[in-house]
Amino acid sequence: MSYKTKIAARAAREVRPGQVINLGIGIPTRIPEYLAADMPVWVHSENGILGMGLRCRRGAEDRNLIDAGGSYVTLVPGASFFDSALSFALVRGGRLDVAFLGALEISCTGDLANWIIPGKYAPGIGGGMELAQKARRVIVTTTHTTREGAPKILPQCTLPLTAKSCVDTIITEMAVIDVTPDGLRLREIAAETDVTQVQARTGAPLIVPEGELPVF
Amino acid sequence: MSYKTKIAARAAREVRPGQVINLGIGIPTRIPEYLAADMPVWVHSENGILGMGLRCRRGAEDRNLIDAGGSYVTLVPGASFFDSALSFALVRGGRLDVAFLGALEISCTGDLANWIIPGKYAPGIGGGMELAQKARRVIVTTTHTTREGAPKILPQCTLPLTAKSCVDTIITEMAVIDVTPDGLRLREIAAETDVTQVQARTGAPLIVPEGELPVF
Amino acid sequence: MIDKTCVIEDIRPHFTHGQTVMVGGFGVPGTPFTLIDALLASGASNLTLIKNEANEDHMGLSKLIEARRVQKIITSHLGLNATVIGMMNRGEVEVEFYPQGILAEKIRAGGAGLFGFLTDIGIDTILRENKAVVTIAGREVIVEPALRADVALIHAAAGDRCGNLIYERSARNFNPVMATAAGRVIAEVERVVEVGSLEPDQIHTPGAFVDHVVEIRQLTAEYGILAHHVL
Amino acid sequence: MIDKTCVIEDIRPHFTHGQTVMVGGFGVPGTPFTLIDALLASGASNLTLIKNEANEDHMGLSKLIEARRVQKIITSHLGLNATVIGMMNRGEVEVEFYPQGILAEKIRAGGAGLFGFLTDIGIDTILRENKAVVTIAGREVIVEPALRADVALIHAAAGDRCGNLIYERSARNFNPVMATAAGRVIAEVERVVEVGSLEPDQIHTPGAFVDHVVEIRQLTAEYGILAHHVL
Repeated sequence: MSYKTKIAARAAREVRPGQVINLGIGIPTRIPEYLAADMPVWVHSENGILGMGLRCRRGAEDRNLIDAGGSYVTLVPGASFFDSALSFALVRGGRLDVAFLGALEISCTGDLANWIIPGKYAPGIGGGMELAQKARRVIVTTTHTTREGAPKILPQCTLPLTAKSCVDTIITEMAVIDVTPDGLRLREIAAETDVTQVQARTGAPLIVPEGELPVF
Repeated sequence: MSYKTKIAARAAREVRPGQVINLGIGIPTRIPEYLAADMPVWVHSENGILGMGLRCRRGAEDRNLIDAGGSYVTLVPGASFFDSALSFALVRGGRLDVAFLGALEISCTGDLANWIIPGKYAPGIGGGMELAQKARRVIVTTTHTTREGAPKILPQCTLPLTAKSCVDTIITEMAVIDVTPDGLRLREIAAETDVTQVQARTGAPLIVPEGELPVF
Repeated sequence: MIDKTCVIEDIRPHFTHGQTVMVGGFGVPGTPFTLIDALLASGASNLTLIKNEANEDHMGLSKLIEARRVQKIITSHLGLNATVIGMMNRGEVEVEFYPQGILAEKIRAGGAGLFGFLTDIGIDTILRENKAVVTIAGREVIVEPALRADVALIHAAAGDRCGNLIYERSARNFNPVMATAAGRVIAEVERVVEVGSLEPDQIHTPGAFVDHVVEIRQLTAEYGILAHHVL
Repeated sequence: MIDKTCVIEDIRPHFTHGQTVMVGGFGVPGTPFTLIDALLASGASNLTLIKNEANEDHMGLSKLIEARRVQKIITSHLGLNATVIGMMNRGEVEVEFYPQGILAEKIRAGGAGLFGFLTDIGIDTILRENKAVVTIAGREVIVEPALRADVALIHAAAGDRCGNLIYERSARNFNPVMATAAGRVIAEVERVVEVGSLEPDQIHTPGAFVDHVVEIRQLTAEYGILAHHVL
């Protein structure tokens, strides 16, 4: 199982029945594949959709039905369309239960940086800032470290922030970590690793609860 | 012909083909009766209608189809419904060509007062303030004087303003008067009266153009 | 799918003393008379109500005000309700007036998670008194704070079990904006339809905004034609 | 009824040097490719364009930018267009970024005749730099000015002869808000329908907002499925 698959599958288990969720580009778009077929959930897309289903199978694409990343998608019964203003009214107005987002850096207080690497990468803002700042719950799905092996979870972000103190939970291929008022709390650990390795690849101290950690 | 009928009939002649117009409560609601049957005009109602037709004949009322004054109305082909936010976006955004409004007082610079008589009458604001301030053209339809015979057209308003410098034209049972940068300019006069009488019942000086005045 | 439909009896516990309640409707069309009756029956008092008008005497919102359950009304116009105007003039109910479109816009801003907006409506009138005024693009404008409520009461023509709503004709009015602007959104609908039967392009209020859907058992006389407005 | 339909050749004179032009669409759906081609063919330059994104390389909006007709783009994200990102990085086109919903809201505010709105989006980020910040309800918020354009280019599924529009599926996106926010609103439609054939409750953009309706002669390849986004 690839890193991305493992993260998406674990992230899917955070979804609760009836929730309205938004799936950022990358790993999050794979989450629906790992939801139980009967899980009632409303997937929101920034371009004005509530009630997306799985990605569209080849050959059945509708030219007028894409998600915010450009992929052709399907609908579930009860889906609706609306304009961009209402789409973000839903987000900023508090009706989005969970946003799953990618990250470049996350601080130990839940700051998120995922939109700019000065001098290298600055394609714009998109909907991510509003999702990060206003979703009732923000779950970051990301590889635990950069390609070069540097920790993405840091005492504080070095890159320009997307939003401050917005992240509730971090899900990586190594661990599930909650951002709490006391700091980063390890909630679950991947079967392939151990606490020492997770802490070694995390740039901020982890609170490790007593007793055996659940494994995923 | 009653004063109100005369005013409504004259006001109808100000409407141009294709215009979007709004009809305030009272005299203005009677304007459509005096429009040519083939006059293409879009009547807007604050409660979210574009394309109202005449008032509904008795017995054919639709409980869900009223104008902003509560009267049951009809639709013309091409009518549309929208919410209160879009209804006033249309007004404030500059898509309303003409608002016909009633008046308590009008100043010689086009200030309008029509919503409060301190201590006597203050039922609220309604849509009138936005109509007065934002319609591309504001035409006041009103009796020339109060019931007591006092002029409604004054050097300046004594009552709280609805909007400043908003009135373009005043249509009364006696005259059609344009508000111009130079002052109030008499454009037309009722057959039943003469310039001396109109000036006598007007509380601000009228500019009377040379030559014969058109009569209505 | 989580079924959001329920019966009117399930709604009552959501009404509490001192709440701020938004109520859809412009005159009879779109006024949720059944939900207003439930709010009345709940006994909740010291309410702050937000509605375009207070309906006409002895109808809809006016019943709550006449029953002295209301501390304050945030509204646009009370012209067709002499009873409530009398109570306002005697100081029996506090009234806060806004231009109609500004009221709609304040609610919409609340629903859209904004803090307020800038408008020149009323800037040259007594409305600017006691308001924050700032200058933008060389023009003095009023800062209008956004408005939200604890509960919104909505009337729709049809709703499905996941809360998608459609409105009919001039009964739409304030309902769609109010449906975005409250912590708990309760919609009464003239008919409940099955999920998937509303065309996705034609849904006016997406289900995500709606918490409860109550089917109206009977369209009472209040929902009907008002004889004194007939030609 | 005044017929607002016309042919694409009638539109060209409305494009002039230095204009600000809003363009609907989010990716392919809702992008008015035919009107963009007309804007390109008009030769107008020094344009300021407002669009969610710049389409993908060599398509739609990107064609105008690549042809050096554009001085500035006001947008949300250029992630799928390396050509325009390159031009931006080399200073060949000025780019102003806003969070996507804030861009939509700025346009909506312009369309609603507001001067701006107050938002906390980005208040704890570099976005607050060079912006007016005020305090409301104890919270620092950014003052976002409203946005209007000289011309808005809209794509709709159908339009009638008096300008009423309906949109299809995710092709709605920015189109309805932009259709309220320009001095001249030009809609291309996939089919012109007769007045009265659109259900009044289902019209997304009322005709009062629309100045011209152009029927698309042919849905070119640009309107179709993008192979690289297929599974």
